[in-house]
Amino acid sequence: MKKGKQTAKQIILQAKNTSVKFGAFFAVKDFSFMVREGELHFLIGPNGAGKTTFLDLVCGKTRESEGSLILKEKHDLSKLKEFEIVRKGVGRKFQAPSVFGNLTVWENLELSMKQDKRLSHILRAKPNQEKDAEIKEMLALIGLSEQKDEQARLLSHGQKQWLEMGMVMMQKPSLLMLDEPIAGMTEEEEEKTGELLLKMKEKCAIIVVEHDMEFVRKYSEKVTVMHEGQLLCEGTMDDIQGNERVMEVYLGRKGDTADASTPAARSVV
Amino acid sequence: MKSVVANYMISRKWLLLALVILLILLPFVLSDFRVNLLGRYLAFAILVIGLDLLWGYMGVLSLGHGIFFGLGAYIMGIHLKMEASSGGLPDFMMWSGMTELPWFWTVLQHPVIAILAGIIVPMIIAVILGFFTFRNRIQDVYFTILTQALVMVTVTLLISRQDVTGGTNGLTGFSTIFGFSLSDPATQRVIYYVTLGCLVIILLICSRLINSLFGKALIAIRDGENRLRFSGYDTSMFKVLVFTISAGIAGLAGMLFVMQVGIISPTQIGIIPSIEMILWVAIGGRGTLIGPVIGAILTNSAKTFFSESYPDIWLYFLGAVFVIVVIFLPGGLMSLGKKLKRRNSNEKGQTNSKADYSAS
Amino acid sequence: MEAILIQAFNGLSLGSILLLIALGLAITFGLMKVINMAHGELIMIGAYTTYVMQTIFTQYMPAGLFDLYFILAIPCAFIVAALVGMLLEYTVIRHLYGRPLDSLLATFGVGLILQQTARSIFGAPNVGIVSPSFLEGGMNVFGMTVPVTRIFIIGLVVVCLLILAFYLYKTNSGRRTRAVMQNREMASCVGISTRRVDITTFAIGAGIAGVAGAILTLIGPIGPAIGTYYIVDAFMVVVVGGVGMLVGTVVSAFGVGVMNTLFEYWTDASMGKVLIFVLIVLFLQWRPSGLFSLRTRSLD
Amino acid sequence: MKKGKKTEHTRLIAGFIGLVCFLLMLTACGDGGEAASDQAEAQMHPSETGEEVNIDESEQIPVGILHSLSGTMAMSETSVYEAEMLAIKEINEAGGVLGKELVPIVEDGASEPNIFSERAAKLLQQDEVDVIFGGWTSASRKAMLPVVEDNNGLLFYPVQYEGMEASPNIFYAGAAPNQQIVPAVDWLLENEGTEFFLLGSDYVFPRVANQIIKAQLEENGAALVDEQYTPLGHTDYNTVISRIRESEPEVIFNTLNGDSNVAFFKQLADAGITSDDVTVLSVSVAEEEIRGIGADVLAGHYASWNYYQTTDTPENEEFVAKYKEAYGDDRVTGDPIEAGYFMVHLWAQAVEAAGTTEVDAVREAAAIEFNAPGGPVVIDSDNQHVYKTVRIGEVGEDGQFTEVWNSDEPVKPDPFLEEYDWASDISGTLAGE
Repeated sequence: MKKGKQTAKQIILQAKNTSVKFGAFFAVKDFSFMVREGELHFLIGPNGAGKTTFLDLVCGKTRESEGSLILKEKHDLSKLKEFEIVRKGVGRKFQAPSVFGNLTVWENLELSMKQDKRLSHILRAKPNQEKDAEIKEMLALIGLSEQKDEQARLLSHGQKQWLEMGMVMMQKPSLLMLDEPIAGMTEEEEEKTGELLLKMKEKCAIIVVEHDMEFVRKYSEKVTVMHEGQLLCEGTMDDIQGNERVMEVYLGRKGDTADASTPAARSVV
Repeated sequence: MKSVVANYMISRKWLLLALVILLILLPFVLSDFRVNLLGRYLAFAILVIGLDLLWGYMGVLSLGHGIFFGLGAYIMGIHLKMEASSGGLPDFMMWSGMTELPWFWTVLQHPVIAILAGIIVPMIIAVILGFFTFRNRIQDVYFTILTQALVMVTVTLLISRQDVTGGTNGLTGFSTIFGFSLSDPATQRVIYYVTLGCLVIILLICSRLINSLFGKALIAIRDGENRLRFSGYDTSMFKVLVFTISAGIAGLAGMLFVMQVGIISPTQIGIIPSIEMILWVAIGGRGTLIGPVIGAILTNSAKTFFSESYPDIWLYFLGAVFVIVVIFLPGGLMSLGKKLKRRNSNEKGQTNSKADYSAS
Repeated sequence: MEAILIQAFNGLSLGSILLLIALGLAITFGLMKVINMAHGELIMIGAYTTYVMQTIFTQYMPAGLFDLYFILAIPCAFIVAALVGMLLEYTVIRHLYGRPLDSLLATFGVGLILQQTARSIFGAPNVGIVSPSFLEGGMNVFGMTVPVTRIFIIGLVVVCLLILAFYLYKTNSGRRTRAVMQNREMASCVGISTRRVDITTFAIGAGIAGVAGAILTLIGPIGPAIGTYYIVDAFMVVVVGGVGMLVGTVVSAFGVGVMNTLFEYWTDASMGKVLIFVLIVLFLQWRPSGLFSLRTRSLD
Repeated sequence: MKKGKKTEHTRLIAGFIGLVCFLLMLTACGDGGEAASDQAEAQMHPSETGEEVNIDESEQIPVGILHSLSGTMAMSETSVYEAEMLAIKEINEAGGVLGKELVPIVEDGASEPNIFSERAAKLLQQDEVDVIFGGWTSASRKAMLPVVEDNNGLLFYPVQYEGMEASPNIFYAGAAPNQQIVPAVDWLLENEGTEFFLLGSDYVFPRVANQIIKAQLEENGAALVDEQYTPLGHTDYNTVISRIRESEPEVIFNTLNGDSNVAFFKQLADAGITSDDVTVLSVSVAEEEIRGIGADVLAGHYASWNYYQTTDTPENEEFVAKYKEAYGDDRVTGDPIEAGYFMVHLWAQAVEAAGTTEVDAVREAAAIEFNAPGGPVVIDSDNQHVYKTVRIGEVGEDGQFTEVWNSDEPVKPDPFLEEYDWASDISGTLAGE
């Protein structure tokens, strides 16, 4: 990586010393983080490390107890409502696929696409050729052209994942956050997802939370490891694998990891 | 595949057309009394369209629509009472020690103001209520129970401020409406057709709304409000709007109701009537506009039939319908055909209609 | 000063009654997320059970044992209401887990049926209960005379609460109950029969409603429609307390009780009622999920 | 495409099934459907209606009965309904009216005023009855009033009420305020004390009754120590009892309604306040209510009515025996029950006198005397109310009243209290209307 090039790129997200407290428990503690334009940034760590909470924090689902979160160097995310954050260009795909079950695939995409989403506009919104073309394009991209008139709740798990990714992409975000996008996918689907990620990264910065180390190794540029809400280390996959503390967290304290997968810690989404 | 949707819409249009023609023709074969009854049911049918938007489509269950219905009805009731007493003090005010009319009684003397107020006042109250409630993310069950609290407040106030509301007696003893005698069958028929007209207009407006992107957004709110919020929608404003629309519709229904019944009292707007309204939607088929309309007319006809013939059995019947519809027929009558067909052909699609509403 | 003391006691007393009627609901609604609109009718069943016990005693037992009827009526009310609750769970509620609003509608229907059944069996007019002699008269507490009945009710509520807390937190089946309520799938994975837990839990909630009914015969009417007087209050208490939190229900019951009594004292009964409901609505704006609530990380 | 077509068909079928059901229902209870609903009637009350199902104009006279048989008011109205059925049975057994059999058409008001209005219209327009016996709450009467006036029907209303009304189409068989409240206050002032606490449910009757009482107290120089209203269905009377303790009245004038009486009296007794400490006089507590409250907590308190089960007349002895025979030994009678019973007889006699059931003729002929269980009653043709004897009773341990005072002779009804100067502010210009 050339330093010069990096500074030229806009900082999409900057988190400084953020903390999230649930009762007496710090889900995220003094965590600092930065993503630049065009970056594909993986966020890894054992269960309960605070990865999902951090994503929640960025999209406004939870609020920070301390610290600051700045989007594109100008928007203070802590002051914005969820939908305002989205309108400023943050897209999020949740861990469990969450699509609108009683709407068709088409309608799911139509609702999600980038447009003036204020009530007054939605009331007057009419379908048009441009929009249709855009939706069709996305359908082709996520491979659901066949199913476009099917109700989303009838899709398979993998299809729902794709659909949700499509929905997020339709928002044309400048920061895309994906929470375990390949969970429950076949190898082939994984591959496709990876390719999609590379394609998307040209348009926006991406943060991916992932457990599948194979996948991370394959596509990662930059990896951040979280542990107990704190930053453990940051760097390339090779850096990470060489890091002693990471080894310790992942291998040495298995008991802890198992314990952390109790329902409370896992009940994300 | 798109034609599925199209056909689906067409069939509802035919059903609507058949229903409207039937309702236009019925007054020619029924007695004045039955026409009057049917007119009341139509007023209820108007009410349930709003409720269906709110609950069937958006998944927000209000047990407080009696309030808005009652507001519309009371506003029209006050106007009619003013016509009847030609500006004088109604009897209950006299024995409550009032010496002059309260300001809102005087204002409502004007028919145009009364009609507008009957729709707008419920809407204003709904905006205020909805704005705070939905902004503060009071959701699902909490909202439902909160609306019950509001019903309690409203009914208690109506009863205890009897010097201006008529208390438990409510408002009754009307004579004319805009100068026409209320007891004249011809007037009642005109009101019947006006009600039918309102019903059709509101049905058409709402079906337009539902078929637009806005309608999709409502269903999306039912399926996953948070997901929609994370798609960039200010969902609470959507909820406020739909709540307000449904309040306005309820107000209109209340006005039409009072014209035909000639009485409005607090028992008509309490908790039990508010829950009964929900039943009409459920029986007809929530999430279909025409279903609840049929549900309202059918259930009320059944109520009349049973209480004329078997007053004791009516409550058993009503209770049983509640249970059966909710458990076995969540899609209501409108899903009956689908359901029968599925049973016959044992279709593969796992479209258990229960799933439709698992989120509601 | 004395007036304030008496009002404080009145508030406490009203709070204890609210707690009693809300406690069963705190279980069925709070833990199981079932909106049981027939809760009021379960209260009614408890009240009628007490009436039946009284009738049995006056007809078949020696007069000297008459006061015993009430002591026996409390467990009987629990059992009868719990059995009806089980039947209700088995026939209706089990289809409705995860659909709280639907459970509201279905149980409202059940409530109508139960009311009409009571009307068919016992007739439409109210029936009367003679309070046992040991609950008559007043007691001197801090220089003021307070009715023994009220002290008895407060005591009984505390006992119910302790038993319930002991059951939920100290026994195996209580732990199982909490496990199922917190995470159904996980609990069934570790071998808990969720069906059995559901039905037991619901029966316990119903049984407590029955006990409430038995107690309410001491101070209120006994008729087919009495459930409707209490049901809304009960829901308010649970919601204000925070769903799923027993301690929240306790705090909110006494809070609502005391506030209601004070409002009534300052204004009148109608305005008191209006004010307390307005206060609840405003309170929920401020804390949409009640006094005590768990912060969860789930999306919905 | 195919799937879509099928969906369409099934939807249409479902819709039409719905419409057909709806039509069937309308017609079943519609104009041509009297047979069906009368059949139902016959099944319900076989003894009253016999085997005949169609109304045969030359042999039968239909009469409407309209009470709440469901809902909160059913607890009070069911007994009145039964008393009316008993009277109809008696009349039929004695040969009917004008040689024709009375056929009761029973409707349920469901405790909702608008249902009362709807059912009243049904009875008058659909079933073409000339008379309706029914109602209990003021709200139900107010709801039926415009209907009977518009259709020129007759309504017989059995319950004491707040007065201030005199419709030419309603016969008021219950007491007007001057036949219950005013004499009760006079009696209390004379015998029990002059410091009054007014307690009522928050609705029309108590509010108006208390207006009257306050004017009367002022006229007599007596004191009003407090006035409290509680919402309908209120069950916690602790705060009210605290107020009673603080204001130390000699008399509580109780206009609480229904269930609230149970809670109030139980809690009053629990608080250790007995009839020795303060006298409570109630105007809505009759024998039937006493059974729901418990005689033990009521003993020693008073009520004001025109009739008690213990009223000592030969007619009453017979009435109580018949009532118990028909509905069970454990049943009790009471003032509204008696009113329901005698008003049917009163109407029947008026019809006999008029020679027709036609409304105007019956009204003309109605001023006849009838020996009711509670003493002789006469309809006052000025205001359609009934001359009645006022009685004040004390509740005994057995739940029955002991009469402590009566007015000796039937009191002329005065719904607008025109005879009382002090009441002129309350009735205002109403009487003139």
